[in-house]
Amino acid sequence: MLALIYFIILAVIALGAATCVLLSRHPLYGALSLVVSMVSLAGIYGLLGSPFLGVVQVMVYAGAIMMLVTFVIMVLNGARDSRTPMFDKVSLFIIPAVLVLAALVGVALVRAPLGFDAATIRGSVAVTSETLFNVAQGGPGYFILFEVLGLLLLSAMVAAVLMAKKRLGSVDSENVEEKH
Amino acid sequence: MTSLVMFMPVIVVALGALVSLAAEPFLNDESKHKVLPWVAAVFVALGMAAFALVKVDCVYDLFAVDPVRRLLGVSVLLCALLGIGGLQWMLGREKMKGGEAYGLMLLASCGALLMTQAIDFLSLFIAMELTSFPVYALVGIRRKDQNAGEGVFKYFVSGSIFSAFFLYGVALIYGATGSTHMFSAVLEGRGSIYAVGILLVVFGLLFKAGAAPVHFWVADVYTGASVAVTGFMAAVVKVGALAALGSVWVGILATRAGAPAAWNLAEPVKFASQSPALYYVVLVVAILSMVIGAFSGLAQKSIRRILAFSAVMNAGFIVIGLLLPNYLKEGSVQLGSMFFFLVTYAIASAGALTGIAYLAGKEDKNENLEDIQGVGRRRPFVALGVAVCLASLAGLPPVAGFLAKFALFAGAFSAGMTATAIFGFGLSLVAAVYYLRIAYVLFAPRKEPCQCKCCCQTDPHYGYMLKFTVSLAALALLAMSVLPASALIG
Amino acid sequence: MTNLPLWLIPLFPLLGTILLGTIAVVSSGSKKGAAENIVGGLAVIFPAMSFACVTVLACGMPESGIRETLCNWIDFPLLHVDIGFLFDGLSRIMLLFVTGIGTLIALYSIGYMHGDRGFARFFAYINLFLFSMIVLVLSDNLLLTFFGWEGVGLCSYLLIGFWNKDLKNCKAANKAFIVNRVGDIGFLLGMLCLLSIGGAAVLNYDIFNQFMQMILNGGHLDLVFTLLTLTGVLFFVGCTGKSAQIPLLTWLPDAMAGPTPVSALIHAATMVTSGVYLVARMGKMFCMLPEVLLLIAFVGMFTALWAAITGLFQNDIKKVLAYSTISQLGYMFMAAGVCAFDASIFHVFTHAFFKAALFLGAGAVIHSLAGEQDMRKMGGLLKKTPVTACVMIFAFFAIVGFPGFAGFWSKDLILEKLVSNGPVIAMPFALGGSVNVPVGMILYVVGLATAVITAVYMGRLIIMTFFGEYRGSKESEAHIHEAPAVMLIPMVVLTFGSIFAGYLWADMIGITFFKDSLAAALGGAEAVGESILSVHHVNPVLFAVLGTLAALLGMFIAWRVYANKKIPTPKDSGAPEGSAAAWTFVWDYIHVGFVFPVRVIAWICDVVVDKFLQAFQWTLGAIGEILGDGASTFQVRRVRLQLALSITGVALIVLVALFAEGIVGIPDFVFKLIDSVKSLLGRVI
Amino acid sequence: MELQPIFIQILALAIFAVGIIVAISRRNLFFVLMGIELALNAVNLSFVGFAKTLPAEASLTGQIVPLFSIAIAAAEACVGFAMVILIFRNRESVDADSYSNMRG
Repeated sequence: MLALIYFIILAVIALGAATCVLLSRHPLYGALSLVVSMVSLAGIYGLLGSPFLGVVQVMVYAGAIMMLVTFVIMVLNGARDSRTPMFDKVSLFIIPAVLVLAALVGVALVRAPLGFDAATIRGSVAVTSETLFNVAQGGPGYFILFEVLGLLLLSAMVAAVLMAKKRLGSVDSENVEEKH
Repeated sequence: MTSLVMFMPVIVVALGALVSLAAEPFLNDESKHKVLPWVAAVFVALGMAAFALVKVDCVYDLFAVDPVRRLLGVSVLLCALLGIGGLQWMLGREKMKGGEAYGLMLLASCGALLMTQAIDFLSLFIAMELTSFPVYALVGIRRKDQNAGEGVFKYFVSGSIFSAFFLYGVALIYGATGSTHMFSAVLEGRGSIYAVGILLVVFGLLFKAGAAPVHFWVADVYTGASVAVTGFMAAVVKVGALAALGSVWVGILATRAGAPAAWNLAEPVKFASQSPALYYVVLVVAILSMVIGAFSGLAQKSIRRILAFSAVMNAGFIVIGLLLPNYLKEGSVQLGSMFFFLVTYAIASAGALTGIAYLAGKEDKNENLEDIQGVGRRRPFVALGVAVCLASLAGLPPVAGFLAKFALFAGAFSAGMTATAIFGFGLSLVAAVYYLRIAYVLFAPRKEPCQCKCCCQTDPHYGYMLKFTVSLAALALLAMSVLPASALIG
Repeated sequence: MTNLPLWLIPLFPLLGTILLGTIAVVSSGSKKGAAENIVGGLAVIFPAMSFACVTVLACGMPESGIRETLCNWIDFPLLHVDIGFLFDGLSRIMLLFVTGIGTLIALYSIGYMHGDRGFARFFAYINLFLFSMIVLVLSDNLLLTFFGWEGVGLCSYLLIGFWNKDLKNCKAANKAFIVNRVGDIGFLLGMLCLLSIGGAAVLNYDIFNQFMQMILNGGHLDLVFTLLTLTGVLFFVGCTGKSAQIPLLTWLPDAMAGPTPVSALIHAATMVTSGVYLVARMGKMFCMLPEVLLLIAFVGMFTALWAAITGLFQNDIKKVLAYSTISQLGYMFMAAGVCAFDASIFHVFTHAFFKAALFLGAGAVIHSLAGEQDMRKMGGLLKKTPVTACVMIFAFFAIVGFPGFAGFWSKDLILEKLVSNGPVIAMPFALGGSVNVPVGMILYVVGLATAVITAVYMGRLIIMTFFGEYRGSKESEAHIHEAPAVMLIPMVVLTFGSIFAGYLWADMIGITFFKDSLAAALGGAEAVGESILSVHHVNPVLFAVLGTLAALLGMFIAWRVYANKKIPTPKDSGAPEGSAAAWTFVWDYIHVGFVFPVRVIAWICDVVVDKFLQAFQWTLGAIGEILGDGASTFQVRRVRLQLALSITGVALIVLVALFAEGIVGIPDFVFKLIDSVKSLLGRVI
Repeated sequence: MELQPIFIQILALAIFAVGIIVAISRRNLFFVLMGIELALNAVNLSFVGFAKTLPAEASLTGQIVPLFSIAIAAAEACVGFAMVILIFRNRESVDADSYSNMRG
């Protein structure tokens, strides 16, 4: 019962913050609402017995990613959304489409009998990391994916560098730019 | 470490990526485009050779290798070679600073290799993202170009939204089966969640493959990217996505029947657990893609855009392969002809676009149909390769594309999809018009003598690999038509 | 020596292609081009070697033929094809004249193409053409035949467009290619139908024949009759494309744009026979399908008649020969249409000789007149080029069926078969009752009339070219010269062929060698056909007399009309005008009629599918805005709208799929609502 | 009344839908990226929610997958913002609809 009350509180905050993202005018306010939403999701993770995940959520999402978001918003200072309308006729079309899709998923979810399983494992640091780095022959093999993830992060980094590095254009156009 | 051997091709290609990325800062701008592509190409070639070591097996229920996946892997690497050749030509000629692009291309190829081998949704997702991120950057490689920026933007936004859909589908499947593995049985009473999840996953993959109705990004992104990158992207991403779709498809059959895993794509599968709804989904997607691709392509002027709509149409053809030999009535699936089609399509489109990158002039300025007229006469060698690739796309014998189309339509005929087969056949004829139009324009008489000095002054060093790889692609297509069996055994 | 491997036959032209192609590419940079002696020698040697192989094999061939499988080609579960060759009576005859005449053409071309810029390229094409044709004939399955089929199509494209500096030639090449593609669709679809009837391996000819025999013996014909008829029609469409029958015949006259007349000859003497070959090869199937046979016979009849009349109006010497080819092909199909496949192949055989001789003669005439093709500017060449004139005149006797010449034997045989094999069909009247239509007699009468017209237009050609006064300019008259020896030798050889080839099957004097040699390959089909068509024997001498009379009549008419007629001074173009043009180009107009709606459909689809449908989807969401904002938002260029459309599409498909799976049901109250509305409506009304 | 798994799923679904709507209907580029992050977050919640309904072995997967997905989301954000910087330099605008000039 208590769990339900906590859940409801956190859920309302998360959903409310998500709605704030949708409705806020300035990207910074949106980013702040996003942080609130993420932190309350972290709370729900804790409530559901996955404290490790909750901590990671706070650190990576609410910490690192949102840092990046606010940083970029600050750098590109002209990023104000005031000139353009928040919603336009396209939105009239998007919202029903997404809602229909969501309703379908919802119906499917409601029709399935879901119940908590007593034997479920608490996602503590120890258990999670043991599974993740189990290199035994018959194990889950997540360590391979971990290696692939390393490649993925490398590729993301290089991709970001390639796109955002200042001078990488062709020599001719750079020269033209310098003369100006 | 048997598993290490299984990943040998991927490891070799990833090593190549690391080496070329690490060597990049130590070279001056001139030699970057002379050295790095060759380094990358050597690693890709080694990667191809490493497929000889790989045995038919699956590792940790995450990745699997079988003859079909091996063939797909080799074709991915062949397309990567084409991509590197095109990129070298483009970057070298435009004197771009920085050579990170080669490393990125290899990373994307790694991702596509893993996509073809994945038999677990989590590994598939990671591999998919590993393919996507480098491609986002490669699309935007011409940074001053407004169209390139627009292309990246569209690709990134729609790509991430559909990968979110894909991941949500995976979550639902996990909820329904208790595992992210493709072949695990559905839990009691959760069939409805599974059905929705699988639809989301399928559309996530169809998005990457560029099938209608989730095809809108294709035309703009293909046009925004430089021609060389378009060639790479058209082939590699599509091979990855459709190969994964094939695995998922077999997985659906197994899951619904509660049968043990059947990850070997080379073998026919029969579970009699088909879903008529999914049959119609595939049919609708196929027909929509074919119609939109065939007719929208006719109206285009830009070769990239023509081939973009051809990509949409071919995605439609390929998904028909999911229903062969008789999905609806018997629930039996044999994906051999689908993957043969996929491989021929990938090599042909990559080869054609890379060749056109060679012919299209500086910064792809002369890439429209009227601008490229007669270019093939000045550079007959590459143009001939392009013509072979286009003939394969159009389905003319004796190139492999004909056999692939023939096998596919013959299968559809026998499977009782007579109307679809005839319809697709008719549309493929419509499409043949625009492929042949490109080939015709390439060899038509020139309107005026060459005025641009730019194309004549380029250092020929940059073109060697491109010429070599384009002719390799053309030869591969011819060889596959003469001996399609050997392609599947290799 | 008989265990010579079969793959040697196609190998030689292939080697020739590669070698000559390499020479052409390598020498393309140099100003002079490769040495013509060497290139010409190579170009002749490879076909000649191939011909030698065929001859050796032909002499030692066992009755049942030679089969050779090189390797497995395709092994999908739905399609099993080997790369294999089949050398039997039918492919022997075809190969003999394909390689033999091919060699002669190559020899002739050395003289004709002398000094051309693309000398090596031309011979590379010729070799590639021979290779494809050999593959077409020699293959033991339909798919490989189709490869050859496409190969000859490609080569004809390349040869017609050989002088690609000229836009007209390019257009003709495109036309030939596209019209042939239409036929190829028929071939392909036919193969698909066949696969769906007969299973994975049925494309092999042996298995095909067994399968058809099985259907016949087991009495299962009525089970597959509809689909089999469709298959037959589709294959016949393929044949009309390649063999220039109604309605796909417009490409052949245009194909005369190729290097005069060598490529034209290739089209006329070899490539177009592939359609007849295919019909004969699949005779086992066609003979079970009387409706398709009737279709073939009538298409052949109309083509023969139409092309013969068209031939009367032409002024271009090559065009006359082109239409005469079409007309003769019509005869062959008429014969095939009454199950006389051997007679049809026999006419293919003799026709190859005399038509080749005619084309080479025409080429020699054109050569000696420095490229002049208009017959109105010729005349009186008998004295200046006597050898050519003799060749042409002998070939003329052969084609009109003068007694003793090759055409006499084959054409009269066909006419005889038309009567003896021709079915009698009961035609019901609308008011009741029926009348028996003797189809054979109709075919025969039209065929005989065509023979008369043939004699007329061929006579016209001979008279206008070789007799009377020279009508060209004075200065050109001085340059008229006989062709070089390298061109004359093939012509003379072919002339002998066109005189004596007919004696291989001279029924009247008791020689049936040709028929016997084909019996193993075709016999089954004819037996079946004869049992179905109720053959009655007739006296061959009567037909010979009638045929001879027809030829004589035609020649007489030609002499009366054209010998003393004043020929009008020619204008620039050699094309016919007025009603003659209307008659000549009627099928071109019909083609245009087909092309136009396709364009319209493409345009509509472009507008409707690409723009209008998207607009329609969009309308559903924001109909009010459209009214205000106008049509500028129709094009989907904004990524957000693209995504929205994508998601809508996904949502719709998911919705339908879930309905179909029964996961999302229609709630009961909807039905109740509908019911109450119905009852309400019922009460109101 | 106790906490039910379906509540968690419905919450996840709602946040997912809001995230997608934010991503597509807002014209500002930053909101597009933030919407995608929100949607990925919702997927993680769904995973964790499902994990709680499954027995021991199966429930571990539900703890591991979100870790990967968080890492991937971080990488995606990194690429996404690099892209924003790239295209902002070219056109000085963060309006998504200003990137729609391509014609065909």
